[in-house]
Amino acid sequence: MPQNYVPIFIFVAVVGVLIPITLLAAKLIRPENPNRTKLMPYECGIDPIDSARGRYTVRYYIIAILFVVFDVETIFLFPWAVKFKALGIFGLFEMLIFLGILIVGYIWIWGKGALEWV
Amino acid sequence: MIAKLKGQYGSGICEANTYLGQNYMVVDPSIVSDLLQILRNREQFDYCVDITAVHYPEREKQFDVLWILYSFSKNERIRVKIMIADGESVPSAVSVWATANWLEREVYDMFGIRFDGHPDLKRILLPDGWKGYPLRKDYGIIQQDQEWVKANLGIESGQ
Amino acid sequence: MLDYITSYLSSNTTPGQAGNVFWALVYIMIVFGGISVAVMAMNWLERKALAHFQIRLGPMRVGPHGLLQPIADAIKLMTKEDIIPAEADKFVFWIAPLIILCASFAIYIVVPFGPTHAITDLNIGILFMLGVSSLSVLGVVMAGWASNSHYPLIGALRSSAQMVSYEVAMGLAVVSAIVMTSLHGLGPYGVGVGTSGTGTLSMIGIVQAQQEQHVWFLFKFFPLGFIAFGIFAIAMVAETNRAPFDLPEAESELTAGFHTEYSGLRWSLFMLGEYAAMIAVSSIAVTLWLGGWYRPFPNTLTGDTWDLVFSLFPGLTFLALAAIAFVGVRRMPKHPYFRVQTIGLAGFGAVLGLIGLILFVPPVRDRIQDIYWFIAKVAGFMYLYIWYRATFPRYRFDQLMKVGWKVLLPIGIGVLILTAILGVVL
Amino acid sequence: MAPIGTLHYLVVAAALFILGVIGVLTRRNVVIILMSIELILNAVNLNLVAFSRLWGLHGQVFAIFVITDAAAEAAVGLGILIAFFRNKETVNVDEVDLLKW
Amino acid sequence: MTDRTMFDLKPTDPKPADDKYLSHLELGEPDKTFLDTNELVINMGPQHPATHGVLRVILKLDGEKVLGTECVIGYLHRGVEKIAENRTYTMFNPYVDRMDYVAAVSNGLGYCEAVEKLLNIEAPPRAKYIRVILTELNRLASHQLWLGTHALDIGAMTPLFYTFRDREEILKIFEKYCGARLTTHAFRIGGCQYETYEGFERDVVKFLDFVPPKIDEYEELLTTNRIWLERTKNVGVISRADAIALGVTGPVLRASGVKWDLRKAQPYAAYSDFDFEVPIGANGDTYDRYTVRMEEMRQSLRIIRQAVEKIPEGPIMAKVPKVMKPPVGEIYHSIEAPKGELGYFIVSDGSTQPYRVRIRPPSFVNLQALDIMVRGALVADVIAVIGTLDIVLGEVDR
Amino acid sequence: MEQAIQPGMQPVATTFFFYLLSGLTLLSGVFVITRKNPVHSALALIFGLLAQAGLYLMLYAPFVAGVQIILYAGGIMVLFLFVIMLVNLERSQREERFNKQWVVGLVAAVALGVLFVVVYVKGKALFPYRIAQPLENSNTQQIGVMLYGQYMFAFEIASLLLLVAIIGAVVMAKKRI
Repeated sequence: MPQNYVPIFIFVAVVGVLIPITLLAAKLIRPENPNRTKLMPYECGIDPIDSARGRYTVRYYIIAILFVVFDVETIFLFPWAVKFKALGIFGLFEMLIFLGILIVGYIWIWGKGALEWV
Repeated sequence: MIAKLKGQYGSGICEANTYLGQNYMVVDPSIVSDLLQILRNREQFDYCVDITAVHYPEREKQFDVLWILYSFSKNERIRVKIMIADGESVPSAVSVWATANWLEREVYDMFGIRFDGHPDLKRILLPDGWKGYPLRKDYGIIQQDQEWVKANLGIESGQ
Repeated sequence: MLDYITSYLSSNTTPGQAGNVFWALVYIMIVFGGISVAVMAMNWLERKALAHFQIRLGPMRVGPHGLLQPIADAIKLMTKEDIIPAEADKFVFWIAPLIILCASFAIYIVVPFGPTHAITDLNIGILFMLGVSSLSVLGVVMAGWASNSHYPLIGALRSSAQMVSYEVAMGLAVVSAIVMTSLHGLGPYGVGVGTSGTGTLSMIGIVQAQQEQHVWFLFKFFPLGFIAFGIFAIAMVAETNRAPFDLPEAESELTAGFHTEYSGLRWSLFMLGEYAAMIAVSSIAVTLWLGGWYRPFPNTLTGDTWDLVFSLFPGLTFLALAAIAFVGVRRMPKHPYFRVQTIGLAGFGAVLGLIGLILFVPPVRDRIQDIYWFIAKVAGFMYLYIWYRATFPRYRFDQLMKVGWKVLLPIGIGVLILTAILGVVL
Repeated sequence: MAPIGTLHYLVVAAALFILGVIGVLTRRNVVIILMSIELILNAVNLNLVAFSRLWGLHGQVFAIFVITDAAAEAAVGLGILIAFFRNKETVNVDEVDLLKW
Repeated sequence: MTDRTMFDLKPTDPKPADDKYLSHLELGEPDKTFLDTNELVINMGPQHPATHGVLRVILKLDGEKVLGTECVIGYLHRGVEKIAENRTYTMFNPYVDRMDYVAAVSNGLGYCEAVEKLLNIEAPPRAKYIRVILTELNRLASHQLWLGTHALDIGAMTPLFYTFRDREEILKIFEKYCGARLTTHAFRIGGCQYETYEGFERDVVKFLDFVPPKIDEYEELLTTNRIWLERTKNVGVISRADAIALGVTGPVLRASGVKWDLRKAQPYAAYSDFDFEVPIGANGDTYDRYTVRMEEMRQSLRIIRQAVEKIPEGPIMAKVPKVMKPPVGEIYHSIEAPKGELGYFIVSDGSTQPYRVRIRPPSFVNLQALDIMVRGALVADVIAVIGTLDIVLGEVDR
Repeated sequence: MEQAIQPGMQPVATTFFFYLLSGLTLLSGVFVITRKNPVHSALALIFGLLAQAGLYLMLYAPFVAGVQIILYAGGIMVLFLFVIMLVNLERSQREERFNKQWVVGLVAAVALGVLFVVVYVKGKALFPYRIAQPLENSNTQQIGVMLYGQYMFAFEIASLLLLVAIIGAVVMAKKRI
């Protein structure tokens, strides 16, 4: 393993030690006397009627999909960006075709209205 | 205008007068639905200022129900008043003026007067399930619905 | 062992590159402590600055000019009862703030405070930073889901949708900067002649590329670099959920968004994470576009005189702060009640002045240069954050999405393509 | 202890692959089945990257393609899941027994 | 925005209201079925930072989009109308201050004038001028408070502190005049209880010079701010016909393009003596309501300046009987409160206590327009619209 | 160990980290397939993915590790979490976790495992221990060259795949809009 990455693991170890200590320390000094009202979810002072989970609009999901797709696109651009001088015009065109295909998709979803919120 | 209305409804309009510079007319409950429509559409009383009621327990027809109307084009106000007995209902004006919705609910809430044709007649200021109509004269000023208070707030009523 | 420790001091690489575990640990601890202190200071400064924007005084009671307020807050939050709603998913509820906290602190692994003052220098530094910062989305979603309450859920969905949307624009802006790193040389636009043609993802490499090209990437291919920087600057505000993009925690709509149900220490972890992330993304912006740790005009204003002038800045800054503190001391009400506070402020000023004086000592002066300029640039961003908060109303969610997807994304792609074409042609 | 070689990684990858297969074959919840597929793909990636140490970077490039593929698969698969859930109010694979709805 | 033609007398469309609203009425189902639907239903309020008190709005949402709302009010109901029936006319006077507690002076003015009308007496001119000055100052204070909280709702934090700073000057004048800042109880039936204090005019003039640059300052922060424009333009639109059908009044009505202000239409107190304009809007959106109120602040300043310049000498109380027993009869009197038409309908049975006092609160009626304004909008717009309606729950619930 | 050992990074540490990370990977895999609550599964999967990124780092594949963190942990898992939030899972949580054919599935998986073991035992000798090390420092650059050279066709196809993914998902999910 290259040594450059060692600090990441040290970081993980430090976090793994520090956070439990903090949480434990806080647990020792804070009061603990829950009651029913305290443990109720916040609903602006009204008793909640139903579970809050699972009734949300699909638009959020479309946003997430678009994000993933464009994220993949960005990832593919990184190797090109560090070497694009060597890849030259040919690499540029490759990249442009790659982007172009995705831009077509982007324009399509724009026209389809998936980017509109309402 | 009054003359025209009188010509149309005859004795339906019991009284049309001015007191302290303010016009009012007392009409028969049976024609009030029509009359309000006409006032709105023909006479351009397009703004319903208020709907309210007054309770006279010693009268046979216990309630006055009032519509206070205003016309933007004439810059004029008029009060339409009907008298009804306890338990009688009044035609709703929601289809004439949308604003009547909450105003009628408040009258219902405070006096217990029902409005026929109201889309959602329920209590507005007092909580659902409250007993009694506070603005009636037989409702004491410190009176509370003790059962409701106990059931919903978990405290003894403050009396 | 001692050798192992001291040998690093004479090397000129980061502890990670030197493979020095001990110093890596020391650096990590310093960065952890430093960031925690910075977050506390930021907290105080934000409240103070915001207050002065709004013609009020801000914290004044705890310590002179409220200087001890963050400590008081920390103690308060530690001793507050920790409430986990009965309906909540305990484990996920417990782990969500930790994910956010770790994600925002992990970014600092690659932040170069100076050519050697970084925990490590990864050859995928910027990729690592993007990846780690994208992990905080998971924390947000989980916090909202675990609370099992309407407001946190809506806040979480909003927040995550917002964060992922702006991450795309952010990524494109970053790619533009990476493209610029490939353009070494001293031609007309700082490119062309003597090109090595290889870019880098390493954070230190990016800063050095700016030094080699004699230009901050902010001004590279003006206005392309500037636009890319603008995209990044907007995206980073949105990424950290700060005004005017603070919808997830829009207190007037969602009361507190995804952390509505959190209290006490757990809530403070969110705050710590948020502020740490603010500082982190600002550091990234400084690294990518503002020449990182380099002082202004390192290539034009050269020579010993200029070096000396610029090296005096850190000390002067602290002396100025000390002077402000002493002015504050003079303006303190002359009343026995305020005696302790006056002495405290004077002591604080004295400490600042002392630090300032120490910073004038030549060896310290030279060592501290990089860190000073880096922090000064980051502080500028921090001030911008506060300024935005004082000035702007809040975007609405659909407008936010519109800005992200329909404005920043096309502009980002356009800038990238133009930069690439320019880079290939020149 | 033996130094860690490619073989060690392959063993881990194989175990991960089997875990994924078990998940796909035994769970009812479609979301978890999709996650198990991700496990399988990860096992493949681990293999590819481990092999890349032997025969150059091809394996890493392939791993990137596999991740791309996983993204596309997750996007479409979960899209189908949502459409399905909206019609049938269930995410159980046992109940996906119609070819159209 | 404003033109000088006094009145907009075009008759309104005879159709009762927009179809949009009527369709809503068909939708208005009772609470139970409302919750049974598969959409997301959340409560906004009563314990919510942006509902301006204890208003509860049940929102039916599809994601971020509002499908419908239902207001639940009454959390602050104190039975003011019932109290009135058990107090003498004089004793009830302080109670009206507690309704719209940010514009207590206006409440008092309306009540006093209504009872004066019923008693058939008239306040002396000096008293009327003092009333106008104080009422307009109060309108300014109310609008400033509205602006601060409205901007805060939309996320601009700073205007709140600016407006509160400047409102403080008004409250100081009130305090010097009558000893109270919020619930002033400044007027008596028949005039004003207090003569103006020494230097009252000077204070007011000083204030008049002080505040216009401050109003410019608020506008500088907001009016041309891109985000502010995006958040307010075409948000919470209410058409002219809808506005009239829903009986909304005040700036909300005027922003929809109806040039109607009771101070002009049926002048009370001394308003007929002053020259001022009634600003109107064109689109009836949140931005128009904002500009209308901003302009109203400036017009108020104009009125106050004229009033201070022309204030006559003379007594401040009319001859009022020790024991007030108005003749049997009923009266409806309304004034233009900062929020809209504030009406008092008083029935006298000849005794010392009113037989019935009905208060027509502007906020109550305006709040009813919330639903139509936010249908199809986003959650954030609900906040903006609640803010722009300028409701005070003390008045809504009475 | 393939490379000359550099100061600070002992082979012991490599071994330790390998067993730690692969243990985490497998453990999280077990949690993924056994948890009742999909969110817990997702959480386990995230930890597994991060541990695996660590393994990639150990395999001198930093770019793949970065992609793993950004795309898998930060992208695809967000997608999973969104879906879990969008579909009401309360019912499925109360129900049986495994399907009716779980025995068959398990047997098949075990058979596969046996197959792997056989391959392992037979093919163990095939893998050399010392091999040429790809240059870790320019890993991304090398990947760039390959991706835009040798694998350009696959690369362009990938963009088509992504296009199809967008279109498919939007069409699928937008039915209602």
